Amino acid sequence: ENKIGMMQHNQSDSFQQAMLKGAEEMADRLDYQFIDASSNDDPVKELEIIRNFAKRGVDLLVLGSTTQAAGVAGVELAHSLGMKVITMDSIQADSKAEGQVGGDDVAAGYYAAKHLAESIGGKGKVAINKFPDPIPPSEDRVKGFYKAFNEYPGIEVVAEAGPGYDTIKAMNWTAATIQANPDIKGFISIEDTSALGIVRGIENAKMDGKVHSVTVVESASIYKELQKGEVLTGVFAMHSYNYGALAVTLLDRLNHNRPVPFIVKTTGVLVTRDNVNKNLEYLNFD
Amino acid sequence: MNTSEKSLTQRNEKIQKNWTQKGLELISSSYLVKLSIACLVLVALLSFASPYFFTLTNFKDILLGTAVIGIISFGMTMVLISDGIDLSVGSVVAYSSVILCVSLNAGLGLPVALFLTVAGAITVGLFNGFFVSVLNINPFIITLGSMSLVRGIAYIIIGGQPKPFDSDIIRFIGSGSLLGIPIPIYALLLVLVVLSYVMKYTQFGRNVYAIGNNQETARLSGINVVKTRILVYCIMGLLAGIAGILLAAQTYAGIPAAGMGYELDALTAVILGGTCLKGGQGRLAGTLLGTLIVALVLNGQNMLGVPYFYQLVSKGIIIIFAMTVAMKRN
Amino acid sequence: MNTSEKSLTQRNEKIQKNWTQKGLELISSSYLVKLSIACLVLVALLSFASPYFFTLTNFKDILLGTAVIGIISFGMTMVLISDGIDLSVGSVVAYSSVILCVSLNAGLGLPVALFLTVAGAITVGLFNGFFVSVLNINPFIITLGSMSLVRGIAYIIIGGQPKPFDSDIIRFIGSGSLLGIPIPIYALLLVLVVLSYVMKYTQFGRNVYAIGNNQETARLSGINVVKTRILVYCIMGLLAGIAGILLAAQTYAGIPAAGMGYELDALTAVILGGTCLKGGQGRLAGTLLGTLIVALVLNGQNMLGVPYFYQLVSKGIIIIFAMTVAMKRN
Amino acid sequence: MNQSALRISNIVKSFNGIKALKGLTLNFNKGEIIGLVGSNGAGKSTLLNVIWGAYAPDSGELYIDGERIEKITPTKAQELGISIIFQHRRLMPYMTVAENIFIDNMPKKKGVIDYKKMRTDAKELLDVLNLDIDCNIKVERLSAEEKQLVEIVKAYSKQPKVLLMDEPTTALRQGDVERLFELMNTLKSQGSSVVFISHRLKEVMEICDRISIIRDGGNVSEGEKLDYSPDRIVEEMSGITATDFEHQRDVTDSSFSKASQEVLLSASSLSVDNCQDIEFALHKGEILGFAGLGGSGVENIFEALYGLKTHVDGDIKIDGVDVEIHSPIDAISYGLGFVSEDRQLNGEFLELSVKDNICIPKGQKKRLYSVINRKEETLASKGFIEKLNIKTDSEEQLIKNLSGGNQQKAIIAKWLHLQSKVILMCEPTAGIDVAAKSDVNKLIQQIALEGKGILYTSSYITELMHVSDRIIVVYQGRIIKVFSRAEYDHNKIYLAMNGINEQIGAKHEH
Ligand SMILES: Nc1ncnc2c1ncn2[C@@H]1O[C@H](COP(=O)(O)OP(=O)(O)OP(=O)(O)O)[C@@H](O)[C@H]1O
Ligand SMILES: Nc1ncnc2c1ncn2[C@@H]1O[C@H](COP(=O)(O)OP(=O)(O)OP(=O)(O)O)[C@@H](O)[C@H]1O
Ligand SMILES: [Mg+2]
Ligand SMILES: [Mg+2]
Repeated sequence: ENKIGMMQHNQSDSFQQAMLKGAEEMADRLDYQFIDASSNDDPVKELEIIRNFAKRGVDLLVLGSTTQAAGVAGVELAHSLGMKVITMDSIQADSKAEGQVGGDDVAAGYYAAKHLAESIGGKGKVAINKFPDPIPPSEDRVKGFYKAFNEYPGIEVVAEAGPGYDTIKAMNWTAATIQANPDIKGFISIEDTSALGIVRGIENAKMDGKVHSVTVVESASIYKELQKGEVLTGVFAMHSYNYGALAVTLLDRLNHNRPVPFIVKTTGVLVTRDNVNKNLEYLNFD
Repeated sequence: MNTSEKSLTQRNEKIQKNWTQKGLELISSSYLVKLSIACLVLVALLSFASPYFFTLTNFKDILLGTAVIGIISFGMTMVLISDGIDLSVGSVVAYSSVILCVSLNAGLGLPVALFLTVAGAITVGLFNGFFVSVLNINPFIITLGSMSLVRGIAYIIIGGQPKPFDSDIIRFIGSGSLLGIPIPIYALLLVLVVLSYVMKYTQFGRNVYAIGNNQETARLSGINVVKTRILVYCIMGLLAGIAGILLAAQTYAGIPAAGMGYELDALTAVILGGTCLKGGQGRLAGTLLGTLIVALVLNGQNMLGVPYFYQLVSKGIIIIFAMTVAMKRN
Repeated sequence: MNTSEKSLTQRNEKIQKNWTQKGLELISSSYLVKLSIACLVLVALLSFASPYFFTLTNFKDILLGTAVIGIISFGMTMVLISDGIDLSVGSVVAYSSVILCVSLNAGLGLPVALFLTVAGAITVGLFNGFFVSVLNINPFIITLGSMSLVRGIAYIIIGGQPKPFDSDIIRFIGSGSLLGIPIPIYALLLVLVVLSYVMKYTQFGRNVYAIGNNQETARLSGINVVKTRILVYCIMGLLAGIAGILLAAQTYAGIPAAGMGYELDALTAVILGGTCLKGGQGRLAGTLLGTLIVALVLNGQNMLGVPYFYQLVSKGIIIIFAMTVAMKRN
Repeated sequence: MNQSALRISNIVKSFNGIKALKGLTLNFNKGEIIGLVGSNGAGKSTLLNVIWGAYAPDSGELYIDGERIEKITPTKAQELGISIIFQHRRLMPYMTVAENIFIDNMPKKKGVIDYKKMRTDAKELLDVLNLDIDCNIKVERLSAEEKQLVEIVKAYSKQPKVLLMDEPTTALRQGDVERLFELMNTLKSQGSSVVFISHRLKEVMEICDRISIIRDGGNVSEGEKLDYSPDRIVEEMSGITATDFEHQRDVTDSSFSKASQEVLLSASSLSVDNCQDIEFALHKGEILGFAGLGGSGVENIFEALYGLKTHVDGDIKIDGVDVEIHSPIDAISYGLGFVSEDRQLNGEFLELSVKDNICIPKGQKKRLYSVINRKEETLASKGFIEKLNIKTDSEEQLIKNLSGGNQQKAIIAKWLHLQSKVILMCEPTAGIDVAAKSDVNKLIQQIALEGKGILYTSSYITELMHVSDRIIVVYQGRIIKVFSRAEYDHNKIYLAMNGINEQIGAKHEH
């Protein structure tokens, strides 16, 4: 019997949890045994997990590697252990995996930024929050931000920083950025945890209504802020549940010796105050 | 030797001693003085570098942003003085925010929710204290264990995801102001004042110092070492719980992944403040300065928009530099 | 008392002494014995719980997965014995992998690349050693600073993103085997053997223990405290560099974000192994056992497919439990 | 009044299978000062620790005021009116003198520590001993001697019914000893029982009412002081006849070598800290004694010679060659060795073995990477254990498990082992029993005979007179008088130490 293993570099946030859920449910639906593990961002542990999967009879691997480059060794190792591999989240042109699944991060960034630009009337200063270290999904979303902002000559990016994956730190960054740019109009974030801190920072500065923010990646807390609608005006939902589900689907095809596309990019959806209630049910956790 | 001569000797010695003494006092307090100067230099440099830095609002923001980690650092100071360590603080912050959130969402009402949160946090402290104090097991390992354990429990309680909650009072605690000063700053100062008072003016506080100086001697002096150390970890738990409540109040959410790395942040502030990893020595005033230095550095970097990699580099250099000028604590 | 009586007493004492000595040895080693038993119990439990656990391949894999962190832990043992600490190890691992990668990609050739990597790592050790030893500044703060600084440099060198490289020899070092045993395992064992020998049988090793015991006595005894401590940090740097090379060799990449949290992982293994945070005491054999226990726990959890949250919980419980059974170090 | 204040019976205590106390039975009456006498490692400290509840005895009984105490703990002992001064100082280094005195029960006003009262109370107590110590400074800044005095004040402050004192005078000077005796007499007159341990028989004979002698953890004899002579005490505590110690009683004994004229080490216009114009020459084969009150600067001079001081002016010559000594490493390379005054602070590596403690300084002559010659070291340390009669079950025993006096012997051994040309010795025989003192002094004499030089300081004038060939007296940082052996006179030396020097020939007039 075939067994699917899913190695994630991290399982401690909503984004990763949704992927896990997607893969798990899809594997269940397609009648595969499914196991998962997290390497906690350690590239060496990642390899050990793949070896352990092999011992436990995994022959189909979903690899959500720490980094693209480290994934190279992971894919090679998995192949040498007789597994078929679909990578998840990070996409790389010269990947040796059979296929890759990820979100269209540039598009996500683009639509999110466009929405922010519209919310602030197409002009003014904005600040970008990204990941501290430049992992590809983060960088791609930022690329999308710029692509959109470039369409608005009146928009000026005054800060691009990564205060860290921590709500309080993001709040402090927001406060400092507002201090340094009193006439700032908008904040955009590549992920939800920091976005929450940005919203608080804006509120603390009593700039509700004057400064808007938009973020990529959905979560319950974020949707709640969106419902209030004073500060947060849009969320680009990535539906990372689909990454996992798709990755398992591709593995199923590979297992039946059917061809799979080398790259599959899922699309998400822009959620605003108007459609947030409808989108709540797509929060694939709880 | 006759009496008059003897008193002469004594007088001579006295004069010498007075001088020595003054020198000594200056030196022993000089670390805090130097640290304050380092702090002021930092403020001056940043004011010079950024026109937006030297404003009342910005200082308020800095303090506000320091509330959570500051409260933890104060508690950690006490733990280090007692010759212990607590690595579980970050996890307890997350866990407390989670308990508060889940209790509120379960409709338990604020008083009950707060009670559960505080009780839960103290329980972790009691757990740590029991192993460290009664069974006499290395606090580094025990609290490393509970750091993992409590984080796991936080995830399990809330189901992996951060969740929002609603409570006007909590919201006020997190974002409200009194006389123009945000509530979390009051909490921070209150903890500082109360804990400073406890450490200096109660027998418990002096016992903590004594135990940190030499546990065996403390025991032989008739100090109830076991009880005191348990209490230390319970208070640390309580403070981490309060920090967790503040975090939840500021984010309106229970966040199981919150507070990661806070143990190291707190240790940095505490040790920068002149508290010794070997116990027996340390002051909360130093920790306050240490916390401020770290916060100033971060705020300055944010203000100046230093790119992340250079933030890392400059943070490292500033820490090393600050310590070197303030140095010689051994 | 006449002579015959005296000699009788002496003989009696001698007999007693032989017994006592044996007792002493048993007790002083008993911590390691208990730790080994804890290790074996863990193995037994896991073998019982998972059919995949008790295989030669799995043990090989466990050792292979332990090589990087194990080498760091051995170095950290020496640093702790000297009454120091080095928090920069994880950053040095990343930084070394980055230097190796960038040098190779710049076409410098393997020997030059390896030389640069090792030299770069030792430089960090020298830097730490200079501040800690010559300027006598708190090692916790200094290495916390260099932890940040070196990480920043690693990011800057490689331009943020991890990059792959190609080198057959490096690849062989990472994934090759000799006599069926992966190369990194040889590296791990070599470091263990050499360092154990150095710590036990050379003047340097004993000086490290002496300094950790009482730095002032060491100075009065004519030990070159400054030089010895610098050397300790340099060796730690070298070992972290070797660990970085192994990491790069296993992943075929220079990864600036690698090795985060390794300082805490290493400290866990070292302290679990019975080395004391206060210096002057500790053994590499204990660290080996500590490393193995942590590795076994992780491997076992993987093998049993414990969900992440429950992994956190069980890891915490096992660490606390292992320490409690092996307990009673001071 | 011959009521028993404290009685122990059949106390057995063993460490790792070795019996330190082998069924000891003792009785301390109210209103008496009892001298507890025994050689190094006899079990005196162990006994006090058992009484205090610091060690749990294997078996035996303890009675206080005639009442059996089942399990004693430090807290209980305190409640029962016992006070203790440990041989190993037990103060909190980073806390102030006042805090240390009241550590377990600080004066409070409405539950809050009353620092003002604590300070005045502390000051009052310090005044009882006529001490000029600032009660606000941290204990780590005190000298060994001052720390000892604070311990005494702390124990006395409780107005104990039973006061146990483990070698309280080892670190003290004569004047302080006298004040301590006054204090003991006060307690005695209040009906307290005072247990006094000392290796200075003179003190024991002077202050005690009764004497209890123990040997190898067992009772030897017990009785009125008047029944004892120093000879009998020495005989009973060591089990060897007193003739071996004859010279110990005879100050003018001249079995010492005649030093040669060749100068080994000389200092001229040396100044450091409070010392100025220090000038002296140490000859080959000479034991040069230094005498001075606390704070006179003797220790500064020694430390300067050993490279422990940063600001030293003047010339130091070794073998006629000018030398610059900036660190102990330099000092050792020029052939100096240093027995420091404060064993507990910087004398020993507690967690290392006796062997390592003895062999580490010598090991520094080798390269860092060179391998330790274990055979040689074992042999050498075994030799010293025998020569100095260090009581330990093996050279691999951790030094912290030795009795205080035996630790001190091991420390002397490490400097003898280094075979330095010149050894600077501060209070080398602190806490060493009478028999061993004689052994140590013989050894010192022997190495002097080999053409080496010794600088020797002790707060105990008698001992200084006994050991040294000449005595230099330092007063307020200046050499005030040099006594040759022929001029030795206890009183004159004492007066000189206090700055009184009627004789012409004083180096500096005041
Ligand atoms: N913690 C310990 N572990 C092992 N042996 C010990 C320990 N403490 C004391 N001993 C042994 O018990 C014996 C008695 O020691 P104790 O310290 O009571 O002697 P003492 O009479 O106080 O000697 P001194 O005059 O040198 O202080 C010694 O042989 C000593 O080595
Ligand atoms: N580093 C220093 N700087 C300035 N003055 C000092 C220093 N060290 C000691 N003194 C002063 O020098 C005097 C002599 O101190 P020292 O410790 O040398 O005396 P000592 O003769 O060794 O006394 P004791 O026999 O009690 O140890 C003291 O009055 C002390 O206050
Ligand atoms: Mg003793
Ligand atoms: Mg002195």
